[in-house]
Amino acid sequence: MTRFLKSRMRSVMLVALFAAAFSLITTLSPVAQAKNIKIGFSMALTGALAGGGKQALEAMKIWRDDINAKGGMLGRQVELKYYDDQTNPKNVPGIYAKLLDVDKVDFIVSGYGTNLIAPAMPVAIDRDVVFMGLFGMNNNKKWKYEKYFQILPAGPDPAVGFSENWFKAIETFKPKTIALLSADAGFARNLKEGAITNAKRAGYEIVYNQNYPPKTADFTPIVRAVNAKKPDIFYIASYPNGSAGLVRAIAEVGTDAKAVGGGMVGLQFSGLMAGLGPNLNGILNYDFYVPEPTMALYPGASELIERYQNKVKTEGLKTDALGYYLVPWAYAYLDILGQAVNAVGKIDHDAIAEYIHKTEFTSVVGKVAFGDNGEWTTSRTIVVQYQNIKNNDLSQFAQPGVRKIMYPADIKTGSPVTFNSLR
Amino acid sequence: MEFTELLLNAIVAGILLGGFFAALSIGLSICFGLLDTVNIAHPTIIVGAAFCTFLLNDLLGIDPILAGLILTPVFFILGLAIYSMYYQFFEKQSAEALRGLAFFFGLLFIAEVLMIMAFGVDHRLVSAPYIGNSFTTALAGMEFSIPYRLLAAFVVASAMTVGLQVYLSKSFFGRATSAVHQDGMALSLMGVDPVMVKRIAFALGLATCGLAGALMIIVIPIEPAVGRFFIGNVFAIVVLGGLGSISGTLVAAFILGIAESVVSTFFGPSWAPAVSFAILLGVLAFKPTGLFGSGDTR
Amino acid sequence: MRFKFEIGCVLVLLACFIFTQADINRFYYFAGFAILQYVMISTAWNILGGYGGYINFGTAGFLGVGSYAAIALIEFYGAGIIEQIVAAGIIAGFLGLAIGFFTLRLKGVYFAIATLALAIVLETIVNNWDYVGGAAGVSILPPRKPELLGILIVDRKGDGIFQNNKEYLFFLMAVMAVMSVWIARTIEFGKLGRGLNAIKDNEEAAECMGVPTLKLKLVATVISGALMGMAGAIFPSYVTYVDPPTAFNLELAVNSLAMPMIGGTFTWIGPVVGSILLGTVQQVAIVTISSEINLLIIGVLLIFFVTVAPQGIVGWFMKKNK
Amino acid sequence: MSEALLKVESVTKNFGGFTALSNVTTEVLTGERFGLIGPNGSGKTTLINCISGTLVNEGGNIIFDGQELAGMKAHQRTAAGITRTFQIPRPFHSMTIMDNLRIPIEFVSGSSSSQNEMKDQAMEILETMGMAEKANEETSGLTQIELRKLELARAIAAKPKLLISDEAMAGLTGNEVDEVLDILIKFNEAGMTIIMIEHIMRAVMQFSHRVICLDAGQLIAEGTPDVIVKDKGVERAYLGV
Repeated sequence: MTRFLKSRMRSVMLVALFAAAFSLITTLSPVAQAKNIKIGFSMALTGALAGGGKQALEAMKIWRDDINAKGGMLGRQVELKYYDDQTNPKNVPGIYAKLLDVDKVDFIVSGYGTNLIAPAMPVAIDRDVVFMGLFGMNNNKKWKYEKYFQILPAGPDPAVGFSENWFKAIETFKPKTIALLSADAGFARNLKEGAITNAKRAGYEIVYNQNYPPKTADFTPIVRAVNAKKPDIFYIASYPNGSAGLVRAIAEVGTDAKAVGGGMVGLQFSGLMAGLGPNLNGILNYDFYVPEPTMALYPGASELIERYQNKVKTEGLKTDALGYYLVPWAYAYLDILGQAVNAVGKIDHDAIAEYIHKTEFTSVVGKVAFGDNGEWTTSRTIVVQYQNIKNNDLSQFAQPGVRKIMYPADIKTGSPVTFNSLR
Repeated sequence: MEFTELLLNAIVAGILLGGFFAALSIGLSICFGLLDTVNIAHPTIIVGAAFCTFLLNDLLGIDPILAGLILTPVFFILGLAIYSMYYQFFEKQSAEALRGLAFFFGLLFIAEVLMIMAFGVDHRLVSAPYIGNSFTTALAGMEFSIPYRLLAAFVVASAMTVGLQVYLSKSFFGRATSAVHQDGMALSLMGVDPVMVKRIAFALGLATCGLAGALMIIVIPIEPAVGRFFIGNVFAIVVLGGLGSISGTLVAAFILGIAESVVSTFFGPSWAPAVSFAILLGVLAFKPTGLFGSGDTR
Repeated sequence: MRFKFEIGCVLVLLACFIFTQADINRFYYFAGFAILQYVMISTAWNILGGYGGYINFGTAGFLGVGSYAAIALIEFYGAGIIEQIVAAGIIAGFLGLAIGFFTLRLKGVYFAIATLALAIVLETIVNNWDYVGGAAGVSILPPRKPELLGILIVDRKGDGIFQNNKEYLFFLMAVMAVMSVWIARTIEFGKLGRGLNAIKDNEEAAECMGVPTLKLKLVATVISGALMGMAGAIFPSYVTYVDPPTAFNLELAVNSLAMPMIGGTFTWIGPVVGSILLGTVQQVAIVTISSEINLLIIGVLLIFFVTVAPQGIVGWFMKKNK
Repeated sequence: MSEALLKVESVTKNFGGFTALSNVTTEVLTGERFGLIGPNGSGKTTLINCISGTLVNEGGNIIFDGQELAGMKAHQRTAAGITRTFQIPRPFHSMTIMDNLRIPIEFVSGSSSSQNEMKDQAMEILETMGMAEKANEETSGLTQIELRKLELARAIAAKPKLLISDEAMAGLTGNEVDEVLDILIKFNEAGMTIIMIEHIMRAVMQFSHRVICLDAGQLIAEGTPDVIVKDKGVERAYLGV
């Protein structure tokens, strides 16, 4: 073949390839279904946060079925349009652009977690649409976007509000010194910063303040280093891997800290709870919903969770078997949007945002009101202490008495005792 | 006194952690160090074994380490299958290592997806009497607490390494493996089929995944993507130890384990990965073949 | 014709510019941006990996350094995007030089593992560098009305060249991608490219035939690293939120070597073909398949291509047309 | 004959505990055809690796054209005028034969020439070697003798003052050996100094003006071919008695 032909071939091939790539992308435009109201979102269905993402998605499907049974939004049926963001923020802007421009969704809500909400913010702001957030930590602090609302019940200053109740709960130990440890990851670092603020307010001396990398396999050296500082309390902001590793390391090395835990993500998940079993006893941690009798202030939550658990069983889903952690919240952030849209009576994002700002909603997570930056006006993270765990049987965690509520005072079902007294 | 106690505890913990690292790396030391197959999917295959261990433990109540032993022949057969495929498409055509790397990346993704479909994405743990307890002893006025689960990892990994080392250096097959690493031609002249030797050696490398998987789920909670966490570690260990040296791999695993543990104790855990990999870079800068590597750099 | 390729480059850029002016779905800019970014990354990777045969496994390190150099500049004095890109290119280039001195004496797999180690060390450093957000990540607010040399670039009301920041970033990305392809092609047909090829075929023979191997490898690493740094620099503005796991993602290392390999590593067009193909499949898969099957497809594609077309698609075509 | 082009002074090289070269001293004169013989493992290839710069000798000096070579990299030595071939041919297998030759031309001998001039220079050498018609072929289809010739042609393309030919005739037939010898003699007559390492005694004795013999890293004999052939030490080294 001559050189000329070769280069000709190349350019033809390149052009053909470009054309193919372009047409492949453009043919994605679906047939418009004018009738349904479409709610679009990205969700972590694979990757590090997939455990939470899948759980949230099932709850959202339950909400969709509920609202459709009740006649839908604005009298139209609701359809969920979602894509897997692979727990990678990089995929998020493209997904939301696709949802808004190609799928022509009527509303967008966020995926699960701070890191995956952040890259969607500018897209929402750019289109000036209402944006509901699911478990985002301070996502709107820089943007101050008036149409963003977030369901994590951590109060107006989420980083601080998240651990506020925990620090109130430990006052009973009259601590003087505190050790702080956090995972080297976005959410956990924010939690620890908030905890430092609370610790300083309370006048505790910080004797240890470190971060651990997410890939850490053995936590015993860290626990020993903390013990060497003899802290009265040990605040941990960790991700699931680390939470499990730390619980075990503490069980093995022991500690004299009176309170251990605080912001340990993952201890609310079925797999870890069952796997860790009795090693959890004594841990004092945050939570959002536990099967204690006083949680009746969340109307319909326990029925919702029961439906979710049945769904997991009957459909053979590979998601969290219990669903306490995210199900009510993933349901609620859609529910609030649905209520607002139906109250406004039309798709008018300005009016809907205004309505959400001025209304106190009642949903499966109780009464919700949004303040500045779309955060909750009050903090309602609850503090639980693990106790009476006998074995690795999962069903015990569905019963009251295992994760007793220590704070807030109005719903408490127990009082915190020192870590070692429950071992 | 307190400092000494902390330091000694950190070193002990580091050796135990090193044992765990060694268990993850030893199979790769054969596949990559001796056979030049860049099996980037190795940690992910270990996660697969860990999930199998979980099943055996959860459904049948089998002790995890026993489950690991049961899985060993299964992974041996898997190794035979993977190598046959690899040989067919790459080795036979003497393709560059780069192509093999892409192949194993593909394998990694497929394995992850299969695990997600079979087990979901939630974290899994196993229970056994030796998990969550530790052996505590006082020595010269200092207290040592040794978690049984890490001790188990250490003992099993050491036994595995010593066993493999003895097997590879003493048996005919083992010497054939080393020979195939240096000169495949000479081996065929001796009347041994080099492909067969490589296939069995690769399968042997994968067979270690059975036990390594059991140890993994004993030491850490697992989920399908957790294998990616260890890609850097296992390759660093094999290279640090020197390609082709099984005992070098063990020593390198101890070095990284101790480094991580000591740094975690005294300088803050978040610097641990930088220190571990800086050790690797430093060693490579001065001794390009790793600690126990032979002269040739490929 | 002498400058046929250069004319082609200009035409492609013109087409991209017209594309940004047409009023179409913004999704295409996002998808197009991602694909063009991969064109640039895999082209940059191929300069050292394809021509020189040195597998850089630390692509994520160079990209991450670029991204964080950009972030540091934004935090420091609100630098504009062009300054970010230039600075990131220089910093990543120097990084390439420094790394090259340490690791380029290593051969084959040792080099690959050393670069991987480097990426991990860099990620750890960034994790602990709170000025750029540290492990918590950082949000970037893009300027509402960026100007360049006194010309208004982006304005929603239409007074600027582009209506939207994304269109601007898309066009910038296209410029950089075309530029790197041009650089790669110039290297390939020049003395450097031939020297690198000789190194890939047999380094000792190349050295004995008078090729200054270390120098050429260093030059290639610097150019490749600088281009990767530049590709990384534009990333924070595009995604508006960066944390270390994203900036140093394993996916980057996989794609940067998988794409050239699927296309063909021996010529400039290989990485372009590979990244357009694999990049498009990935972009399409994300928004059509919402499950783990997405990853499965990538895995199967990888295995399929490396087994069926060992010389890449371009190599396969050339063989057929021989 | 004129003065020495290459001086090897007490060169020593160790691998771990093994001494590959011990205190070797010799010199090669300008325009000379110099033979280097010795049994397998005697250190022949190690010596030329030290001369060409792919290995670094621990002791002694190597002086080429009046210049001390210590610290110079292999490619710098090539630029200074020393080029070698490899015992097992190492062609650049992804390139055509023409492009193989263009590497040394572009990087050493003709770096200031235009692409067309380089092509002409390469072609000229290929014609001398009788390989002109294969110029645009890939190296994968070459026969053993063609690979040997390519190896030589590529080295010659660097226009060296000193060419070191490492067993360029191993595995060739009698006629082919003569063919290669003719080529080497032709270039020598054009002024190129040549060191030939060879196992084929007939070839090396016929070719060389002067021969040295290495055994176990030591120089055991030096002289004209006639002297070497009769040397008892050489005989012992080869026969192992």
